[in-house]
Amino acid sequence: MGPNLWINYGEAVAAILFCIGFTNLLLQTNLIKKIIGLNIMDSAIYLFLAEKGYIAGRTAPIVTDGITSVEAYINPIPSGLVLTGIVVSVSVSALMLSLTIRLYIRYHSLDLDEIAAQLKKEGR
Amino acid sequence: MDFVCNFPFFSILISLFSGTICSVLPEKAAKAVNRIVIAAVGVMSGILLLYLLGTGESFVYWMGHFPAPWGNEIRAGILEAGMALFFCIIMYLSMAGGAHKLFDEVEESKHNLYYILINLLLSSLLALVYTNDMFTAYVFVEINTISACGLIMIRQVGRTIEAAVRYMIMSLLGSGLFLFGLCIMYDLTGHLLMSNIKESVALLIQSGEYQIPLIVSVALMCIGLCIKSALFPFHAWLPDAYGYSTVSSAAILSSLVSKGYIFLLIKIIYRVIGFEIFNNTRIIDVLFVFGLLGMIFGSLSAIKENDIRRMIAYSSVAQIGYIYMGFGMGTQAGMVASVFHILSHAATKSLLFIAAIGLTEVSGGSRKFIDLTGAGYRNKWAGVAFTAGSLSMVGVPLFSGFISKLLFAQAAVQVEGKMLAALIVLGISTVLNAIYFMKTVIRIYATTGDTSYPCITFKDMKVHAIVLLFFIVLNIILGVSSQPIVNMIEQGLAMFA
Amino acid sequence: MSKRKPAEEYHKTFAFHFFSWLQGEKDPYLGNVEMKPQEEYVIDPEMQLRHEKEHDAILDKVYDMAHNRELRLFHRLYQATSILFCLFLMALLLVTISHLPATGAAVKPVNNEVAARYIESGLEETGAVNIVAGMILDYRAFDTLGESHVLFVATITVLIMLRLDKNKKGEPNPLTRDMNPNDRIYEPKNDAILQLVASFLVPIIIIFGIYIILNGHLGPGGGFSGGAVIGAGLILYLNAFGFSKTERFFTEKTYKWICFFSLSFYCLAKSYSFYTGANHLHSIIPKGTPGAILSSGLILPLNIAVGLVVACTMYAFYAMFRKGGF
Amino acid sequence: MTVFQIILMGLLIICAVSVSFSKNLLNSVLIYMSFSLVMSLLWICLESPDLAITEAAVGAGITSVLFFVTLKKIHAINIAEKSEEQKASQCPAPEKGGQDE
Repeated sequence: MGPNLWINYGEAVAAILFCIGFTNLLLQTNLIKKIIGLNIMDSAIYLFLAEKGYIAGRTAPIVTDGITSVEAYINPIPSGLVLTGIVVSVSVSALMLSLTIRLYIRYHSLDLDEIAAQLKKEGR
Repeated sequence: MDFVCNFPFFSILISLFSGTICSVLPEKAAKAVNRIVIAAVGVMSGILLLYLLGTGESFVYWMGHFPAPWGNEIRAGILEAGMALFFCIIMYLSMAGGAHKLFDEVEESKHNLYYILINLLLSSLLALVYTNDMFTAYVFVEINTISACGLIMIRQVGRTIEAAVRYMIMSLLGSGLFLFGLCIMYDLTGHLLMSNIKESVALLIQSGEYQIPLIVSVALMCIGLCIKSALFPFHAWLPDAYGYSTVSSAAILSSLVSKGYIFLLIKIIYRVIGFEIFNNTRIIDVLFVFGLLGMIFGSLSAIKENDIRRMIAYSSVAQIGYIYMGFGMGTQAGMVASVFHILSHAATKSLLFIAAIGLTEVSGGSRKFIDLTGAGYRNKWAGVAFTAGSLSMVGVPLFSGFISKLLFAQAAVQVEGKMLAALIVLGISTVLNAIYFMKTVIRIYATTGDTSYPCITFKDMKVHAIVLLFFIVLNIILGVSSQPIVNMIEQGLAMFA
Repeated sequence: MSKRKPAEEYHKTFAFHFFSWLQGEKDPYLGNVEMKPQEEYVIDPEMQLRHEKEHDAILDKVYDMAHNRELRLFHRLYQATSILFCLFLMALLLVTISHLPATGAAVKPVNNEVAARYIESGLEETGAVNIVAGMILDYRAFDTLGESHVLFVATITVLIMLRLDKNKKGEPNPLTRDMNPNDRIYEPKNDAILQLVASFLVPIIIIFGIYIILNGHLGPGGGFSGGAVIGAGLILYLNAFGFSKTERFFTEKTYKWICFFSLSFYCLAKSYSFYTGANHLHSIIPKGTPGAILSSGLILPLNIAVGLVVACTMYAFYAMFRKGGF
Repeated sequence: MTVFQIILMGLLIICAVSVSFSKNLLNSVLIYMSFSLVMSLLWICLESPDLAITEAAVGAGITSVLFFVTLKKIHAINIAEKSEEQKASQCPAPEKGGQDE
């Protein structure tokens, strides 16, 4: 164990959330819950990244009163990266949800194992 | 700066932009645009390759008005240009070879969407090849994943949709792990550009700070990319996805999409972490073991299969095992063998998929071995091509597969400790390959076949036959004139450092 | 209800008006309501039975643990390894995190010359007061270009999955039958409360979205968040008034062309700036005075383009999910 | 401010765990919605207003709406509880319990 676990509590929470999402993605049989797990996993990574840019006692990186000194603002890079990441995660979840709808219409089930068994039965 | 230096940027932007254009075009025009774009990008990459061979130096290209640590960059060297050229050739041939099947399998009003996906896939592959920035790589990995998923599910039967869901779940696990590794790496070094990260990593290794996070970050990125490129334990989605999608999709997915991720991994090993540092970690042993397991289990599953497309798909699992075994050796020679195997496998696997569709066509559309009996006589071109591909896979001299196996064996001999395991598994795997491919070849040339199916002559399938011919020629070129290509790969890898 | 009178006459009687009011077709205050209220979704009992039978058969096959010890073993093994793997991953990440530089500290590798330059000269070099906007749309614009194409390709895949096209002979797609017919015929219920609230809220939401987009370089916000807000407003409007109203101004064609022009503009503008940057040419785009609404070079137009794409995409997602087309 | 952040993070974990264990799909989507809302508050605490706006509009808005439409399409809103009851009454189904984590 390193020295910084209690100072980095935000990252620790992010890691725990990441693992919860990961477990959901692996173990849930219901597709909708898998997708929620996926979203939680993504959010956890973004939380981790946003914590990286935070500097205590400084304000958001929007120039006020023409002050452009480094001491005034937090690091803007992680915010930008997370902004990009959120777009990616919303696109991915829309895609997954559309796949779910199609599978349900065809097989009336949300369980992948069950669908696989139906496919086997149909022999296609 | 010479005008040629703009070509990597042009090729990425043209293929991105053509995706947007295809969304408003009717199907015929979209197809034309797609072909022209792939050809144009191929030509540009070819010119770029010649230029780079002339100068012998790689260059970076600013994406914007700001220099290295602030702006975004792409970078081109011999290996990058060569890969881009090769990807374009394979993609063009696969599209041309599978075009006649596309119309049977995809809803008519959605054909132009298929071309959009192909264009965006091409742009993301090019961006993965050329990029010099880790976060850009992540964004384009996502484009690659989503468009590959689209390619799988555009043929809307139950199997492909289920395969697409499985593919997405595995891929997203991989992306998540990759992104987490990337974030840790960013926290340690404060940079996102590959060359800057490498400097910082070297400093960190020297000072001995942050050793644990560094290793964890590298491991997470590696695992993420391994999952995405279907290394052995993570291959559950692969047979359905390759076996039931349209034939062009299967050829492109198996020969390009997974190779794009592997190429990114090579870039990370060389340009982000540094080859020596990477080889001093335990990660290469893990890659080596999983590579060996994949080689054996992939082949065993392929032997059990009695569906020709799924058999070829399982064979991909084995071949990806070869590539990771090459990484696991931890020597320059192993790496060269892996890169050569990327080329050889891409050329052979797409040939096999395209030839298999020719064989199933003359067997009433069935893919079961029992129906394929004698198919080689009914469709001579496809039969010959399939035989050539099988011989290459097994590793018969004259074909590309032989050279890559030779390179792997040579590399294995140089590594103490891993030599015995690598050589034994290489031998076993070759025998297994021979069993299932030769079984198929004998089957398609058996004389007891059902004669009620129609025969197909050259006239009926000119394009298909010409594409197959090109693929065979490509294979033989890779097999016969391997020395200059190996030299080029070595030169390119040296440029990476 | 009287059956002896002819239909026209009957339509004039009080009884007709009363019953139609009772059923919710007519409102004395608002006049004729567009459609009937939504019927509750009733599953065809035969279908239900069939599905359940199939379902049970499948369940027996898949989860027939008594006769399928191998499968049970595999499930147990899978669960156990998954949980162990996740616990291992969590422990690994926690150990890693305990070794990372401290959160909130000002001196650590992340806060290096890159962030310093973005803050110190961002205003001058990009003209954007919001440093994050300046960073993602100017310094690291290639990422953002990729990001908007991620959204584009996701829409394309959703179109492939859910758009119900007529085939060559003009027959509807066979899937139309399987999709819940209730949802397609009876569009959102004409709810007076919802409509009144929506007619208040929708303009405000859309104006707020436009403000966020236009203000992207001056304050928090930008193309993506503003576009999402506008998209949410459009979805609310659709829910309140139904597809027949929205189709008057927003069809698939509108979507296609808006998306095409915005993305083309984005691509071309950024290509110009990449090309001039890499070849060390002077860019002709003026930066303007920082803080003014018309400033910061390409950032404002790019924000507008992204906002349009995102708003249309979000609405398109919803429409696709809802009825398989616009 | 630190105390507030810690409370928010605790809420995040509670939300994430209860999503995993809730039986009803509608409930889990609602919990996920509140997860996004808490997340956007947390981003205000971390001085990133851009992210807060985006998360509120996207995570709590659009994504949840898409989830709701999906649930409607698969009739999970109406019949989820019914079928759960049916299943419970028809067969004791111990194997299903093991699946539901």
